[in-house]
Amino acid sequence: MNLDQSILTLITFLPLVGAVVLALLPDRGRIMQWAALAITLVTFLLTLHLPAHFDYAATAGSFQFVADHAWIPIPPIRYHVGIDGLAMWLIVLTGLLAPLGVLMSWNAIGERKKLFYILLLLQQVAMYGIFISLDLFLYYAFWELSLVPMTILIATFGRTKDRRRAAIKYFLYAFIPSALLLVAMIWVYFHTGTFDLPRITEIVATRGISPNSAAVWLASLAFLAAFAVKIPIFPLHGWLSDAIFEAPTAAVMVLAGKTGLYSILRFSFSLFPAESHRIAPLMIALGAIGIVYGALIALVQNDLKRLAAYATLGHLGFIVLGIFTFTISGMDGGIYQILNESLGGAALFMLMGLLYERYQTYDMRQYGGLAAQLPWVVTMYVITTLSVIGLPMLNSFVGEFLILTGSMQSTVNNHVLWTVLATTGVIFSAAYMLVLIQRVFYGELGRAPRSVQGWDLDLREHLALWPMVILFLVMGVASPFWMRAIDTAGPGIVSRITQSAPNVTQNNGYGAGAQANHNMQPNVPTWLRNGTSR
Amino acid sequence: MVPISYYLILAAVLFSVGVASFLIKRNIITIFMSIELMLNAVNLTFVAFAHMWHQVQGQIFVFFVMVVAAAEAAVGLAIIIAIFRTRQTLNVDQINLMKL
Amino acid sequence: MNSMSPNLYALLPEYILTLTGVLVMLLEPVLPASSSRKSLGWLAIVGTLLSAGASLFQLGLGSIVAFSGNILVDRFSIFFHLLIAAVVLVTLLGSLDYFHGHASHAGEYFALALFGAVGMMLMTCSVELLMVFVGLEISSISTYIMAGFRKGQATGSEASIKYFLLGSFATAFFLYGIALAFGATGSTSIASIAAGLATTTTPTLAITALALMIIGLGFKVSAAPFHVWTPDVYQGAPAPIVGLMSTAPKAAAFAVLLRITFSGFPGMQSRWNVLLWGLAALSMCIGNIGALLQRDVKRMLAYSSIAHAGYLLAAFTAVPGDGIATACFYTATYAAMNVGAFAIITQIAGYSENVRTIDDYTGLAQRRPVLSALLAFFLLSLIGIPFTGGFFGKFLVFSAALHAGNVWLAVIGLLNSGVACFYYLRLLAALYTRTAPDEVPETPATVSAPAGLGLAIAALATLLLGILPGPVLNLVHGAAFDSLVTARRVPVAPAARPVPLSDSAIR
Amino acid sequence: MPETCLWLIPILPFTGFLLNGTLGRRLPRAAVTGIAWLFTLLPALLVAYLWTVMTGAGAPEVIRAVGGPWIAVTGFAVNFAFTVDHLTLIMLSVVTGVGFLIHIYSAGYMAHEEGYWRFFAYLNLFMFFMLVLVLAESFLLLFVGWEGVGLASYLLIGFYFKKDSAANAGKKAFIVNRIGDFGFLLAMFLTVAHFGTLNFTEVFASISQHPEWQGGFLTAIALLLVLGATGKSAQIPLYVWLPDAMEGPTPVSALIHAATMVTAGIYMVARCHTLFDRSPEALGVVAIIGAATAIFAACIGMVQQDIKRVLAYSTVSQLGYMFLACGVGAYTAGIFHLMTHAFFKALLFLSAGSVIHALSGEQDMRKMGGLRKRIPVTFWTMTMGVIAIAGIPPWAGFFSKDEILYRTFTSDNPIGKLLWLVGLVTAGMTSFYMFRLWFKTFFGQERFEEHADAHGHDAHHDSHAHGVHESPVIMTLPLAVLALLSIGGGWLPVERFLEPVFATAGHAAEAGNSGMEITLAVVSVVVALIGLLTAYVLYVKNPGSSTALAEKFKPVHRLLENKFYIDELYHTVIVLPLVVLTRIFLQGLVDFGLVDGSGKLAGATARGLSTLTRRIQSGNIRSYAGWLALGAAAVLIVMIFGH
Amino acid sequence: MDLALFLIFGGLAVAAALNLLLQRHPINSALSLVVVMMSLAVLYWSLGAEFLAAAQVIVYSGAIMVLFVFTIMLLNAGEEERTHGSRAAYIVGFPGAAAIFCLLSFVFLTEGKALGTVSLGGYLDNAANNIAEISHVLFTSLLLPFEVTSVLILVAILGAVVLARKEQ
Repeated sequence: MNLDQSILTLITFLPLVGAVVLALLPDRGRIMQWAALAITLVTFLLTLHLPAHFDYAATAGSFQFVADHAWIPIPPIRYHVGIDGLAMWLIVLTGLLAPLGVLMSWNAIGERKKLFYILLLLQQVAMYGIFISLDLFLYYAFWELSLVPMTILIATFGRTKDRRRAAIKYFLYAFIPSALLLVAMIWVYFHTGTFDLPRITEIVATRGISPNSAAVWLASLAFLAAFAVKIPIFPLHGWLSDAIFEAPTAAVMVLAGKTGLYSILRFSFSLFPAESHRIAPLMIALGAIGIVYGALIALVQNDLKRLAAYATLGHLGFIVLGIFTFTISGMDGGIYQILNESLGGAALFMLMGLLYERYQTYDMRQYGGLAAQLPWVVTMYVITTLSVIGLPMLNSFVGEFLILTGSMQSTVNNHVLWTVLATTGVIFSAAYMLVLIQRVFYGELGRAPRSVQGWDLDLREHLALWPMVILFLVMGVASPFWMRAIDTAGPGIVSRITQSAPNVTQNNGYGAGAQANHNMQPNVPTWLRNGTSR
Repeated sequence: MVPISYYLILAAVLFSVGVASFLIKRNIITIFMSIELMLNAVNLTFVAFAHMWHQVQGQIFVFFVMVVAAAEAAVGLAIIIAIFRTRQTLNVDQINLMKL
Repeated sequence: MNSMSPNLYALLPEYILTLTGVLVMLLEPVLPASSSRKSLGWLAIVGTLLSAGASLFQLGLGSIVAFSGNILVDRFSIFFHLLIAAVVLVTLLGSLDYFHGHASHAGEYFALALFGAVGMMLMTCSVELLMVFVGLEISSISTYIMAGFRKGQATGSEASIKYFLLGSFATAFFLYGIALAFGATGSTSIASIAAGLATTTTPTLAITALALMIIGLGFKVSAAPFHVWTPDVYQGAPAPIVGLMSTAPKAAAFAVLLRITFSGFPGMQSRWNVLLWGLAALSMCIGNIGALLQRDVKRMLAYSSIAHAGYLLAAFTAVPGDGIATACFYTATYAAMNVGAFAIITQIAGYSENVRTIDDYTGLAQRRPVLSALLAFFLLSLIGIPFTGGFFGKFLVFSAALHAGNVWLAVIGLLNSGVACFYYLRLLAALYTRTAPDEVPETPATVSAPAGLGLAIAALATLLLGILPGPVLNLVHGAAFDSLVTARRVPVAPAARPVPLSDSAIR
Repeated sequence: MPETCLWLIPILPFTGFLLNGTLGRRLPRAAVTGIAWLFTLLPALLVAYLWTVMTGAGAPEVIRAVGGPWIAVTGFAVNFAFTVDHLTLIMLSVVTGVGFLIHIYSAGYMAHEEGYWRFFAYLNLFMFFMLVLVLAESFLLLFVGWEGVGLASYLLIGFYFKKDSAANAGKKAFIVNRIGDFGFLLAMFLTVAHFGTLNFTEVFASISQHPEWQGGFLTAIALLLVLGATGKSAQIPLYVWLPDAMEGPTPVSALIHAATMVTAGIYMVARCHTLFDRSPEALGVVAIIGAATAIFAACIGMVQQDIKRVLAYSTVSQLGYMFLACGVGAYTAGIFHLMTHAFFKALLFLSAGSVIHALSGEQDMRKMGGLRKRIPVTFWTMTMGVIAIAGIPPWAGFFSKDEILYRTFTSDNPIGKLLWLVGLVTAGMTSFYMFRLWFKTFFGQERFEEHADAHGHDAHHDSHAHGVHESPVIMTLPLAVLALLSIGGGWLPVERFLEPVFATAGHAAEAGNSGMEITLAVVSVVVALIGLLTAYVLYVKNPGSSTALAEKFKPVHRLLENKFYIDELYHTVIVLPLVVLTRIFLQGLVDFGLVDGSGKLAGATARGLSTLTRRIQSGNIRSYAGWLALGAAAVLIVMIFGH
Repeated sequence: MDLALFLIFGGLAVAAALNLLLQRHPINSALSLVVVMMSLAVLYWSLGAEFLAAAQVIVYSGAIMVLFVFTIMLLNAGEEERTHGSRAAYIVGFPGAAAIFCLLSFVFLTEGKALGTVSLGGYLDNAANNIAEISHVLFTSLLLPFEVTSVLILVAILGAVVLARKEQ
């Protein structure tokens, strides 16, 4: 069988096989760690097959590495998987984060290792599944499945007594809206006769799902709500801080963001283009508010993980803002930023995990003056901070810049206001991250390092962190390498949505050329228009 | 020249009295008797309809109900004896270990 | 085939079970009083397996009408036969060692399980309400008895008496319903009732009849507001028996309900749809909300079973073909996961049931990783996590409801399944919580091979129903087809209403 | 070849950064120094080469080097592209030249510091970003440099990270700069929205093609850029970070916070003159900000006691001049002053560093005095710097400052005369506080302690705190070079050289009213001398009189001493409310109350309902039967009456 | 005549049922139930179900009720105390029971016309024997239920043995 057809299946289910293997191996010494590392590494290598064989010239909306088999006869559910430029790098990213997560858990997880790594691998399966599924049912199955390992991870390996509560909170927050998502999905099925995403997309483009526009609207909201909670978008982030607070490093690294955002891009935008367009002003507003809100609250936290949680909320706001501008820059930038956010967030959590491993606390008040003792750690922290706050030449800047550019170009009401608000995020994010650096690393030696002797990065930690740092730089400098694939998907989504929106003049962002195009003017509020007087 | 509905209403009365009796009585045995009363009401309904439809099937049904009632009585009274052994009471109000 | 053969083939599984039951009863006194009754259990297991085999054999025979139209063996009834046989099998496997060290009529227990199964099977293949009634009574009485099997414990006999009294109370309603149906149509055969309804002069009576029958069956399936007995009885009864009686008799009762509603009163679907809509919604809500604060695991699962009855009832509001098929499927998934969950509780809690509350389960995963993982799996299936039968069942049921336009029922149902997560997760989280309290009740050290086999069957079934539901889906769709189409082949007794007797009678 | 130069110029320092940054810790100091020097010297030589290429007859006015794409999505792309024109060339020269001198100086100054390698790595990093900034062909690439120098500045200010004040200052610098960047970013977004590109050439070409565009969105873009510039160039309202930045090592103050980085804002405005020329409103704002900052900072500078802080406020003030120049359209003058300022302010800082070095870290002028004998080389070089900044001919500062004042006076700005007056007064004040510094440091009584303990922030000299001594040659040599430049820099024909760049700009005043120019020059020299005299009277002739004067105008003095309480104002008006509101309103009310509370409310509701449901479950059979009966009745009602 | 019969024995049945409800001693209740059954037997007879009338007397009031009385005696059940264990029984139960009665009566009365009336005596015009008719149906078309009843009784016996036997 051709590898291109089976590669996605292989990637997805290899960790499952791995989990079974782990279950059978004895939990002695470091067997679990090595086995998990081997499995995740092999999976990661497999994911690299995708960019190597991706057809960058493919037309927008087409899928690659497709496998399509009948699965359940009634209702007609197929095992239909495939990826496009949108999903490809997300899969590779997921593959990359897994071995790093294993490395970070190497010593941090001391007991019940078997359970931990099995759950970690199952989480991998679910995430790959989400990214590859082209059948609504199959997708939903993976979507729901992704909750389970995470919940158990939090409940079992959480830090404090409140872990059970946090786990249940996480699950309920994610599950209840997903129930509505299922209703909406079934509803879509009954109006289109299929669960197959490409076919539904076709139907949407030709005749629409249903003439009942109110029902379509509600269905689109059900989709969006489920995804928005999982991302999470302000103000649906009630679970985030507690879950991050409790969860072990490897779990936090993959907790928020990418699956929900991907789902919006893949499903909400494909199934409900007109409705997505309709809700865009709200989502843009929530995204922008979320950026500032997250950053401000992060500013006043004393706990590293809570700080990171709210920082995450803010950064996710950027992505939401970007993808809902329905401009090519915003869309591509948003998709790119998913990768950056995942990497940056993961690195940040890894670094916090490092400190926790050494000093057993996440309380910033206990820290201080570590820079002299742990030069490598502080270097990594600073680089990650710079990436997170969007320093040019590092990865996040590219994404954020494109997002905000797109936001400024969008046709949504008050977009200038939201862009301005979102841009203030760069100030606040710098503020809280620098405060973090200062409180942890500068000044007098804190209470925790005085009582416990820390140690600088060891080989394992170097191995886990350098890929991140290198990626920050490379993705910041050579973004077209990634953007090439993303740009095969982003413009397609934008044009689909802008075409579906009835009363809006189409604006894909840029005119034909890079030359100044005065036709852009209608997108700009009157007060900004070309004045005639002096 | 009695309308069928009279019989039916009589059955309904007996049935409801059975229900009420189930609600009021505290002695398990009496409660069990109320159930028998309800069954009897149903039997009357069967017989009345059998008459109306000229169908013997209704009467046979009553016959089966009697058999079942007998079987239930055997088992039910055995259960009552068993519970009396563990709790030394036949008052239902005191048989509420499991609640909420 | 000679003329006797339909009657022979039609009830082959029942014959086998009855004979095995009688054999068990006969052998029981022969065995020395002190010796283990395990061999009787194995005998019962073999009988169950044979009966399941017989059902599979029937699958190849097509629809059989036997015993003057009292019995209809079609794919619908065969499906439920297989289901009941499977549940009984798992229960028997799980309880082989249950009585170890407690001389509590183990032989009778196996016989009762078999006879109960006969009753349930008869319920599902009968199209004559009298037959249904007798079958119902057989299954009910045997479960009443089994519920009180741990006589030494006060809760056991209390569960038994509660179940018995309220069960008889509800039976009276069911019987009343049959009586009124007979009054409205002149017959107690489901097919004849359906035919008679077309010409009945007393439609309100017919509706009332249906209402009363639904009340009676609603009690059996523990649908709200007839659920009140469930938590108490499940809490008090022995775990393996709860596993049995929360699944098999329920399945049988649902089968009867399906027959009565879809085959008996198809013309009135618009009327009973409303009712079942309400019962479904109410059951889901009460079941889930009631379970939220429960600390006793069995009691919590009792509420959960109320909720699941609600999900299942949602299937009744669908268009007939969908409704029956999905209801059948859901019954199967529910049976698989619930019987599995209770089998695990049996293993964990043992005969004395010292491990009862959620707190007792805290940290169990450390000591019993495999059992905990299985319990977690069943719980996840009960929640409705994908790749488990529970999810696919729910998916089908709510698809069916949506298909019929009952969007709100689907929304209520799925939101309820969200609420339900809370209490399942509480148990799940407790299982996997890191540190256990210092004093932990002792649990049986090992799981015996047969119990493990039973668990494996339940787990495998739950899993397969979730990932490869194809064969079962085919079967349930066949069942739906049979129960809707071939049921018409049952001879309809002409229920000719005699000339009003008003004048001519008195002569 | 010249194109390759363009790539090499920034990449070389970056290589130095990588080498020192990764290996430096293990290398001997000499190697670290060698690397740092080499990778700064080479760009300087390359710049010299570029001079040869770009001057002379028929030389290209612009050299471009376009590389691969950096950001590319459908319809929008930014390439790695560098360009050199005459403006860039001047900036390059200043950066690499002054930069190299300071590298040399630093080797002496920092010789005994911990983290020596780190210092030079950061310094090279700074060079890299600064060179990117001036070479950039697009707004975005300029922004890379813009942010990068901010980063380097942050790292270097916080070099003594163990001191809270240093860490705070670094943080403050970065965050305040970020506020400016916020404006810069928005300007870029608007630019993309309107022009579809960020390329300087394309944007300016498109503005040139549309003479009808005046004000409007161009003003918006320009003003946002100005916000960016005020951050980087320490203008009102964002100047507050620069004085604090003096927490960094003195060479850093000289290089980054005097000579190069802080001039980036002026460079940027000059670079975008095409845009600003279309927006008189924006230019007016620039001019007013410049003038206001100039006098405001000078006021504060008059009463500061910390030698570096005086210089810092002086820098802010001088940057104000440059802003003023740009604001009145005299970009050439602005750049000219930028250049001369780079020379003399670097000189002043380095000299001050030498003084501090001599005093083992003492920065307070009240503890200096009479040093001219003890450290003669430093004294003489510093004297050159002081005269230059005071604006006394023929030192460099006179020419550039005079040019600015003249251009302001003759500009068509409606309040041009007022601005000129402000500038003039500032010139006098500049002269005053610089000579004050000069007198207090080098004349009068020796107020320092011979064996001063290590204190103050450049305080890691304890190993050689053996009395007051002249700095080594490695430090005095750069001082000498810079002194020469401060003397002769004013004679360079910068104006003519920049003509191709600002061809469109320098229009009106060409006619040249040389008579008026001379008059104004004389006035400004007189004012400078008045400043000198005042300082002499107050600090040499009657050493006590300054204190008396301060006593007399106590409120004013205190206001000035406390820098107009601007830091406190910002803290109470912006920072504190933000934090308090965030804590109370956002975290308390919204996050805990609404976001978390809604979940809790749902939980409580469910719990309440659950309790209610459980109450049905009383355990009593009769109750159960009651419920069954009621349920049955309800079912009957639904069925019988429910149509 | 038949109306009188209905009124007398119907009334007696209702009265006895109420007596069952009101009596405190289980024995009295049991005896009241016997009266109800007897009265119903008469009504069965009046509806033409002679066999059932006999069976009612023999099986129900004879066998089953004796079992009850026997148990009462065995357990030495005394007068029941009026404990107050259940408010729900009164608050929701009685309205429920009353509603059931009203609803059923409502249905019977609305359908009363269509249901027709009763004529005294057998309804089988061909004068066939009631018992013969029953036995014919019982052993042909309803043979299976009849046979299956044996299983039911087997279960009941089994249950009675299991439950009532004392644990060793």
